[in-house]
Amino acid sequence: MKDIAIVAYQQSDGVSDAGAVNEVELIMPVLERTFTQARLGSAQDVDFVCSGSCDYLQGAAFAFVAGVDALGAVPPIKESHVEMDAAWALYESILKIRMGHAESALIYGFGKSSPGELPIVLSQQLDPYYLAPQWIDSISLAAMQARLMLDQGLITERDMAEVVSRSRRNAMSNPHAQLAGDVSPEDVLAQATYLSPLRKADCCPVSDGASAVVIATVEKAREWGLPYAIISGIDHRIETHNLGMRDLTDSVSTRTAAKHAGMQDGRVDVAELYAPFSHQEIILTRALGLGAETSINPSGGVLAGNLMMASGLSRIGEVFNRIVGGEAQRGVAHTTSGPCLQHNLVTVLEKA
Amino acid sequence: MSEEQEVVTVVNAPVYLQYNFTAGAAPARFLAQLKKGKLTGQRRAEPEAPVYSPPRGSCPASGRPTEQEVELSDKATVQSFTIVYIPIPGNVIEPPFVVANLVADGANISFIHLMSDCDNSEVHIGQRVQAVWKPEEEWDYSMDNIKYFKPIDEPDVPVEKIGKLSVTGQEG
Amino acid sequence: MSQPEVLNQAFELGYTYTRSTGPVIGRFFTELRNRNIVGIKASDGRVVVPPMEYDPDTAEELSEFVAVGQQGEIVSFAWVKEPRAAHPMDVPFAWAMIKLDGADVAMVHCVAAASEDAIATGARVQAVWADETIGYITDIRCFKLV
Amino acid sequence: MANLAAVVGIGQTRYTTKRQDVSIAGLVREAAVNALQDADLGWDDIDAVILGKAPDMFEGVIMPEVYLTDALGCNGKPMIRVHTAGSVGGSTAIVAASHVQSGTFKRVLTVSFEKQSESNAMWALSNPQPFSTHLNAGAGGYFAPIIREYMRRSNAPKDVGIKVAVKDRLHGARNPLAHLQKPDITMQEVEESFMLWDPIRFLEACPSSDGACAMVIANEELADQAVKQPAWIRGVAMRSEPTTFAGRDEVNPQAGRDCAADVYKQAGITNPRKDLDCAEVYVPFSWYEPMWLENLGFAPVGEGWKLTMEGATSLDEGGDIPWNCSGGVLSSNAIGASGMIRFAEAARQVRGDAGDHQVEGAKLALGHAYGGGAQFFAMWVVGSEKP
Repeated sequence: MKDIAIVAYQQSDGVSDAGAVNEVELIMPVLERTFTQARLGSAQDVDFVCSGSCDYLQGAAFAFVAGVDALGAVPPIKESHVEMDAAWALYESILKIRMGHAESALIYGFGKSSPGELPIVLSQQLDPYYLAPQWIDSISLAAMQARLMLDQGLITERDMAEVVSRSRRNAMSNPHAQLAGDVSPEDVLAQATYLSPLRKADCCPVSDGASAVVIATVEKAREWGLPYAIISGIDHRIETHNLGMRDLTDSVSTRTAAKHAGMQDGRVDVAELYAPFSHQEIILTRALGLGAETSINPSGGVLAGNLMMASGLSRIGEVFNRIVGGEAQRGVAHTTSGPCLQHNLVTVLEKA
Repeated sequence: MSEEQEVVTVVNAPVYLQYNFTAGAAPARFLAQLKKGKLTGQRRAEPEAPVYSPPRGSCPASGRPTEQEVELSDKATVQSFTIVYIPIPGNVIEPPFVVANLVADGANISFIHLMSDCDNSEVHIGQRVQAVWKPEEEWDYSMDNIKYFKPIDEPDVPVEKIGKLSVTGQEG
Repeated sequence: MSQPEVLNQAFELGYTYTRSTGPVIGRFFTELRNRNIVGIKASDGRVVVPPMEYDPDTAEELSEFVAVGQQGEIVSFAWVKEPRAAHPMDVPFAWAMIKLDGADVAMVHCVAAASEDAIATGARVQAVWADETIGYITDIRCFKLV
Repeated sequence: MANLAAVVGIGQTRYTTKRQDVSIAGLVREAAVNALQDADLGWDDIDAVILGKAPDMFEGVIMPEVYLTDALGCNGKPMIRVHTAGSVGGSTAIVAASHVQSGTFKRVLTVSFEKQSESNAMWALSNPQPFSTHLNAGAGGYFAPIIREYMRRSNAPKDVGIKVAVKDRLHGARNPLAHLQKPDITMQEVEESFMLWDPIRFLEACPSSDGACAMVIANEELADQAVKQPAWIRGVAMRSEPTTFAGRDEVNPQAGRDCAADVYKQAGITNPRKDLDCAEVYVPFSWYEPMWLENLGFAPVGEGWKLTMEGATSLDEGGDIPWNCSGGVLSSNAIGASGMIRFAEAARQVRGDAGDHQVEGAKLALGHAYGGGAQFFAMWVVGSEKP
């Protein structure tokens, strides 16, 4: 199969409320920076465009249609959309390149979550007969997952606090982070519980924003003369929708996806994990078998800012940044969807 | 079988979500001008760039922001229309009513609005219309400040000129 | 160019959906209306409550209903200090994974408890029925500690 | 270049106003099981599932793949959800095909659905947004002015739309799955049906249906071993343009023309009317048949209506290029599935498996879907023979 590379990645600043900015206005500046980085004029200069968004974040159907207005799609372009995190839009784009129908693609994800009550909005992705009518918010589900781990002695509250502390400190060097600071585990543990056993700091913030990536065949990347990182593997897996039938203390689908993405074939210098809750980072780290040689979430991860529908794509972009920045040779990016890590996508990136 | 014993086959699931909608920057500028009784459009900051009204933030053909504001006339031309015979859910307007795609003088794109004070059977493509505004004290951040458009006594605009008139209308 | 103002307006996105249940969910709801709880037997023999229509492992249709108890044990829980407007209770409560007697798989429902200290993993709970049962998941108003 | 891929199984539900006997999962499942049975395969034979549907607000279930995992046997497999407005069924089939054409998977299941009865299609589409004029009279209100402009440009006789409405319902009467069963429909009945959005009459508009459609798509090796004639994918194309922009031709959108040119080139088609045996084209309002006849190059601009009036697109009149033999969107419209139904019905034709609406000897067929403000297009060409 063709080698495919990432050549550009941009993200907007994570903000809790983007205010008077609509979807197009959220996307345009990010795309402009992406085009500059990839030395492209517009979306006309790539062969395929794919995006990820969710209508319910802002409460209006066809959110992605507004996104097309940011592309300069005249003359018409080859374009598609997933109602998922844009990391799956990247997956779709990779298939398009592998089948020979494109040599390059622009992928973007965006979400303005601030207008709604996100944890309650997300309750409506649960079983529509048994769970959605109870309005079980996403944070409560994660809290039950955390307690399972605490009860079984798989983690301690201090382990969770350490995840938060590292995220805040790492985020200090991430200009787009929403939450950053020199926060110690003790500082976190001193906080009262929010949705017990979770503290507020264990939960990602709600953010508005967008991110974008440009991928291309390695031949094209070379032709463009751009620094790039190779996508050496990508795979995703979903699990049963019945939370009671899953082992919530583990992430089987993440492990399966990592295996199919070939993660085990080499050292992992950096990992960006889409863990909206601190204990989930530990689940993922263990499921992926990551050890001390791996720098986890150097960007701060989504605890530093969670751009719904873009965060998964951003994880891939952040690993790309570490590789082209010379800090890492090989890295893994993880994306999740659904409650308590139900659906997981793993991407392996390598230095060219 | 008594009602109690009947098997459940259908349930009602109320799904009500609350949002705090924020207009985008470009629409907010447009709406602020409407509140003052002015119809505006926006375009890329280039002399020949097309004028969009209502603006949504980008010039969709180019994907660039519409950074320049342009004042429009409240006279417009019928680009096309439909006569609606069924009620719109949640709207008080009684059918049949005319919903027209109108291009304001000075703009290059149509918006939809009501046409009234007219014989529905005489509405036609190229027809000239003008806004009928609500009383000033009722003006809000809304296109509904214009109650509807009504025909005016001006010659029809040839089809190839629709969407290309300047703010001074057919004279310009 | 005029200055943009931030224009906000609250709105409700809401519809009452009419959901047809199909035979499995319909049977569960019918039993709830009669204040009974049933589960369904999965391909590996585990009893799943509420009953799933399709087996997660084999993808086969499931059809063997099993009556389960109205009491069970808390497998895990989250303590909601500040209930949200959409939540079923307006005083602090818990969401819990509850394994009913006779079931092998936990279900998620709310549990009424006086305080966080009063509730624990492993605690026994009992279903509390709504005053009027209509054949819906909320017929179980909540679980209470026993 | 792309690996070969073919449709080896097709399954549909019947289409109807309300499927009150099944859950959402049950509806989707029914089409999937039918497709597996048609291919003589089981759940273990499927490597990945590609799901498509229109806005989540139709059923009020956000990202429904999360809940539909078990109904579609996905536990432990890849599952992806496509949404490209009304064209989604077609786009989903294309994304599914890319799973195989890329060489990444051997055999995948793709499913699309809508259970519109759970809500109401028009409500979801005309949900009033703050700060906007609430004049959105549904899809018909949007497309009626565009049809009016087509009528002006083409000078077509007033009864072209009526003729299409009759023709597609007569086709639908041959298809037991079709929602509307109107074997006795007449031009007069259509003409006398009440006006909704002038010039669109009630019987010139599509119904609102519940339903699902599924296909199994396999690689060359597995398709060669298929139990039934495979429908070989000869070309796939998608195009998008903004909803509105200055100078946009809404009647004959560039995106549709470009998309058709792309898919024809891949399939080696130079004269679609001559080279194709039939087409399943997304015609939710009757006048869109003549409009798309022109947009897709079956007729010169301004003359699409002539094909309709000559009976060229009618199976009953022995037309040379029958369109929508299944009854089309005018006979069944489960929005999220409608595009995939077009793609699947094109495949049924070249598999020689279209029952009473079979075009005899069909070897090459077009499947077409569009969405949004006629701005998103998805098309494929399928053939009975390997490319």
